Amino acid sequence: MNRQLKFSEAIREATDQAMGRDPSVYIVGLGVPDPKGIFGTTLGLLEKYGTTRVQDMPLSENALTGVALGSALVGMRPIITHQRVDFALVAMEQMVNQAAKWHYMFGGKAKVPMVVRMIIGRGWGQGPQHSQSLQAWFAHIPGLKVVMPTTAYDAKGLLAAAIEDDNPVIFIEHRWLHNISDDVPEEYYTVPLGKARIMCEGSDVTIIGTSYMALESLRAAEYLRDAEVSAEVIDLRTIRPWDVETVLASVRKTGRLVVTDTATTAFGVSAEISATVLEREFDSMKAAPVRIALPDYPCPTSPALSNDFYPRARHIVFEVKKMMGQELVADMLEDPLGQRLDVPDSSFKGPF
Amino acid sequence: MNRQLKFSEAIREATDQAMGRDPSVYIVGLGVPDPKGIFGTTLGLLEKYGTTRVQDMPLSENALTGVALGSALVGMRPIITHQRVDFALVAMEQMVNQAAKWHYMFGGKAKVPMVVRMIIGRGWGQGPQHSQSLQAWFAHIPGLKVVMPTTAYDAKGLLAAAIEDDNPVIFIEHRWLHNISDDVPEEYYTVPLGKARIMCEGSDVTIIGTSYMALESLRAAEYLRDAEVSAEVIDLRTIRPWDVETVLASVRKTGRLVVTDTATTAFGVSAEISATVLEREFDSMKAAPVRIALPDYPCPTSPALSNDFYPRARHIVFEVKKMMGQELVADMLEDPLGQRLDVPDSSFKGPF
Amino acid sequence: MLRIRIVENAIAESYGEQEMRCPVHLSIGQEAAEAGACAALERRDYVLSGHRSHGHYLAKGGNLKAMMAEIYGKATGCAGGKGGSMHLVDLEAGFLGAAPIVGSTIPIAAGVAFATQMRNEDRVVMVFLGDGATETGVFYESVNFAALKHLPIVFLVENNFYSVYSPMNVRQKGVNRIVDIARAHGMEAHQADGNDLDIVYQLSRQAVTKARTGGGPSLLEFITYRWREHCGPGYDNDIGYRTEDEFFSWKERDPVVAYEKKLIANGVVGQHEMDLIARDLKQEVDAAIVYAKQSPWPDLNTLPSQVYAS
Amino acid sequence: MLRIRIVENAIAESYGEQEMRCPVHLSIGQEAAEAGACAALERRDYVLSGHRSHGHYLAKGGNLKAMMAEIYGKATGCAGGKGGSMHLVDLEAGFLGAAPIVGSTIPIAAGVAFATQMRNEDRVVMVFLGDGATETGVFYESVNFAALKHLPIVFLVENNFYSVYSPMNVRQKGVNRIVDIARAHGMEAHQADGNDLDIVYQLSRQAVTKARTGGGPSLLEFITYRWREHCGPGYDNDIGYRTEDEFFSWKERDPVVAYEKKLIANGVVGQHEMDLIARDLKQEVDAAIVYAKQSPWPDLNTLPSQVYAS
Ligand SMILES: Cc1ncc(C[n+]2csc(CCOP(=O)(O)OP(=O)(O)O)c2C)c(N)n1
Ligand SMILES: Cc1ncc(C[n+]2csc(CCOP(=O)(O)OP(=O)(O)O)c2C)c(N)n1
Ligand SMILES: [Mg+2]
Ligand SMILES: [Mg+2]
Repeated sequence: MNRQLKFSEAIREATDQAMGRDPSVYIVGLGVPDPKGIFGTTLGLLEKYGTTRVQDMPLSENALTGVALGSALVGMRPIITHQRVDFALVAMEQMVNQAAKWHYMFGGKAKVPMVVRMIIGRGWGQGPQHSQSLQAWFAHIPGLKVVMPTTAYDAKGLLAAAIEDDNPVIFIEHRWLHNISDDVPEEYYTVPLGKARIMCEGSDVTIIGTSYMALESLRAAEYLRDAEVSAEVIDLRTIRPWDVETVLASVRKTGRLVVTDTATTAFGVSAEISATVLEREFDSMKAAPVRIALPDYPCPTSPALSNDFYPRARHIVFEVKKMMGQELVADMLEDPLGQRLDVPDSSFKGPF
Repeated sequence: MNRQLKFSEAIREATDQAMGRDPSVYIVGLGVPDPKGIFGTTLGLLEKYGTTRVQDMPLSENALTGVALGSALVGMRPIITHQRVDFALVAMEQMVNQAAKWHYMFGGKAKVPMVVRMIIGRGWGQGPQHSQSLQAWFAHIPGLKVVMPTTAYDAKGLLAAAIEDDNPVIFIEHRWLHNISDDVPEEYYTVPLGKARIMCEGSDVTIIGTSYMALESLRAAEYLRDAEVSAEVIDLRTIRPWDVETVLASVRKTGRLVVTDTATTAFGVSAEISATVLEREFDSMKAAPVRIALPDYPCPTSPALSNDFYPRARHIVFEVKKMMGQELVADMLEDPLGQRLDVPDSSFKGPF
Repeated sequence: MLRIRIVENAIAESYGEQEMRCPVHLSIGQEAAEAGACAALERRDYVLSGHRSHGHYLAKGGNLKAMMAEIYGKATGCAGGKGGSMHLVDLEAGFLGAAPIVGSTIPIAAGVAFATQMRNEDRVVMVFLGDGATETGVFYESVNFAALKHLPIVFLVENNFYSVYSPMNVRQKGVNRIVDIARAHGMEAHQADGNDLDIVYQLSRQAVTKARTGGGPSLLEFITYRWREHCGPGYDNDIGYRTEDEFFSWKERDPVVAYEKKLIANGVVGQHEMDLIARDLKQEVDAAIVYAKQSPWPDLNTLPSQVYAS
Repeated sequence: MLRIRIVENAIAESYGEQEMRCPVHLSIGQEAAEAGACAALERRDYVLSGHRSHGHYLAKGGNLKAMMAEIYGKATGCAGGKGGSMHLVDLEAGFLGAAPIVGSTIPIAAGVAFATQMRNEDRVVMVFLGDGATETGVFYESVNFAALKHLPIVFLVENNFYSVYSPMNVRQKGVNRIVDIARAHGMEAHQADGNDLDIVYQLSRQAVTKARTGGGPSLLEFITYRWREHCGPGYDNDIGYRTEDEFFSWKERDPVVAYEKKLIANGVVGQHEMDLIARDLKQEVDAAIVYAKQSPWPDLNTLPSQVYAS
């Protein structure tokens, strides 16, 4: 039970086991069977399941999304991968007009069990067109489900659940998590969609994180412990449907809310969470809610600029201390170690 | 000065005058020069400006968005039209990865002055794929501007301003507004982007509306006057950048906030406004904020179903009264006149 | 073919009553291409279509009553009222669905064929599209994919010269552009008279047989003409995008009348027999409309349901 | 051509220092197609490109120092550090921009040509794309539009057989698919050896002249080969997507060496002269790298600026 697995290996294992259990599961995507295997997440599948179930594709993301959808209509369970969410922009029409609505618009006659894997990230000079994080778009669309795992354990269980689900599920992986390991059982299991995970309990403030920002939130909670602030960190795990009850229960206890996100703040996921909490728990709130996500411009390429683009644990700590009325050290937002903000932990083996 | 013009005519006049003033303005879109002329908004332009500046196009929305962008790079000022926002989903990549970022990603070397007109609506059996309202998507993208006029006066002035603007502007028109008239000066004028309009002043509650929902909000304010509630109605007019200061100033006065929208509530524009207000004016708030927009499913086609899909003035009245602690009449959400909710005022001359 | 004509005419007649509260795209004038192509299919085969789908649905054997009820927005409609005219479906008949975003069902159909191929099923997929749809990026991508994978699919293009009110010359160039695109991908393709039922049937039969026997995909382009307005029950020659002359030249080539004449001339059927068939069909259609009108509205509690399958 | 080679080699050598903190897509092996095509253009003509754009930028006369500084993320970079290797621009040289979403600059280039045509300017547009890009829907849409409008544009396809690590046979079918697609739209198209500078130049010259004199668009497909890994400075034949044999067969057909030999054989230039040219170029490139390294970082206050033009 104490086997350590990397997030990327957990993704591969979930895919492997799902394909082993159900012959209707197949995977298609640019580079899926190539020697790099989507950052290692599809390695070995071709050898095991053959060219019919493990497919490369033409550079035609829009058509192939439709192809996946069509195959799902008659009983297949496709997984389609995109190495960046940015590339999937050409396939929005199929995902949003078609896959999301097919079940509803035909009065429940058909269903579309498909998983769309997309990868997001941070920095490394990928620049404006390789760095977007569009979960808010997908979450805005009734008919889609949106999953963003943080831990390797959840990556495996949520991907398995997404593949089992009878609906189109957008599965968003953060590249900085791919190399992070934790305990992952060998046997097949699922983690239910729509349930948050309380990563650490606390009583003063509720910090919501997802994907990579859940880790930064956890780090922030550690620093805050030193400042005698007890932070509860909740990893949403699923963005649509998100676990409103768990969040509300936490806020009823803490009365304070910080919502983090990997995307542009404005009109993003964090707005929905903040708005919902304030609508439902206005009377429990002791302070104004705060959102911590990306600033309102595209991601620049130069490390000298992208360095300051991404929020980290200390930005969270800063906001929480402010909210708690604690004294703020003027330079706490500067990095004492001079560490580049756009470079992941040493556990990360780049490039993107 | 007291000339009445319909919203659709105001759009046409702004286009006409902009084309007359600036030879680099041209308009392209499916059906632009056809006998129906995009619900009348492009009629007569072909005769006046010729086939070079008033163009039909192949059914290739993605490429033509790129074409518009490319022409803008070298000094043209294209307007591209889509008869439904749903059709523009195939062109997201060009709008979001390219047009929105071109100025930034080339360090300010180039600019993309272009207007993308899109039409949204309500009901008439258009069904799931002809009824979406995606302003939240565009507003989430740094580099885009998003405009949603309500009155004919603003439609003319905002379209003129959008054409003059050196950035890609998403211009969203509600089909139910096309036939509504008001005073529109004959001469060319612009209405600045990013400025809200206070449609009626009030002291008890701030109601934010845009596009068609601004009219429903106004109606609600009238009913509320009878109930001795003084509502301030703000028409945002521009969604990105939105006029934060005007909204905050109003909420500081009223302490109550209702945000309406033409789109799905979840992860929509109303969340951003609500979250921002609560972050910035938490201490001014007397009650929990409320959002009134579309429910969390696609729009069904049957009138028996879509009837109950769209919120109207009385839904706003209901929520405001609840917020004010007034007595609620049980059946006030039902329509006494049995009027179909998916049919516009008699001023509307359908079909969509 | 005659049945499609009679159904579409009945819709056109009743539309004015304002009880069909959704847009309708009638295919009167194009029936030969629709009936002829579907006649080449087996019931187990699949069809997908776009906005102008009534004819395809009926030709594939879709339930007429369920279609009428759907157009009337009733609970008994094939999509429970949620879809309307632009979202017909009849799974038993192999009509997998129609959706009005132009081009979008083309890759979906390719995906159905892909699944059929992966599972080694004996099924052919036919997807109907218009000349306008051949300008969408996803059409080309789908043709490339189908050719590459040797899919059991037939791309059935009804070229009626217009995309809404836009004629070919503002949208496309190239003498045989549509078939040439398919051929550029190594796919067999033919262009032919879409108003001649026999020709349509023959070519479709060949293409379907080819697909069924592992010969891969084909594209067939049938030249035809839409009589009525793009969307709605009326005529629109008066608004100026096409001439009355053009319209009448096509009306003279009425595919339904032509085939009737041929049948009678060949002695397959007599005029009286033909009239009886027409009368029976009209009765069937009238009954379907009555059925639709008398059917209950969908229950309001179905409104938020079926967003997610479980 | 030689200059591109020397620049790309220098980038490959320096990349390991980890000071170029952005992905680079080198075009070593493909220089003839890039240099030959751009040689057919005037300075006032426009070029757009995709992810693998260094060669196009340089061949069109883009500023080398500004490019190096951009790759190093410096304030003196052609995009002020905001773009990096995948977003080169030099407006004075007519290099309007490169962007790495595959296919996306194709319609943008068509739009530039459209504007040029609307304003009756004497300019030709050339857009570079790879074999992978010919599978994107927007490529076909753009070809259709360019043919329809008779635009002054040349679609320049460098077919290097791979899209990342994916070979042609998992992506395309049809013997001459790429040129046939263009021809299906009534557009002139040629396929030729992309490693022969003279052939590339001749065909490009013809296409550019044709576009300039109102003859409309063309598509040219040049067969060539990328030597280095898809993205990054190294070699990757070892990872298994292509064979060493294939690689070496192409390396023997080195376009730079071949042309050098030809020049020397024809007595246009001597070996010693050639070496001198190479030395000068190497010095120029080294100086550009020094310039880039010594340039200041962009000021942090440029970070939120230039989101909107005013
Ligand atoms: C992507 C998209 N763009 C525009 C439209 C609006 N539209 C509906 S039908 C149609 C014309 C389609 O022409 P064609 O494919 O030739 O079919 P026809 O109507 O002639 O049967 C258009 C442009 C749409 N539904 N989808
Ligand atoms: C829409 C999109 N999908 C996927 C990618 C990832 N990608 C970057 S380059 C590339 C290969 C392009 O191949 P080709 O056009 O032949 O150019 P080459 O790399 O061979 O020069 C891919 C798939 C992308 N950038 N954009
Ligand atoms: Mg047509
Ligand atoms: Mg290539």
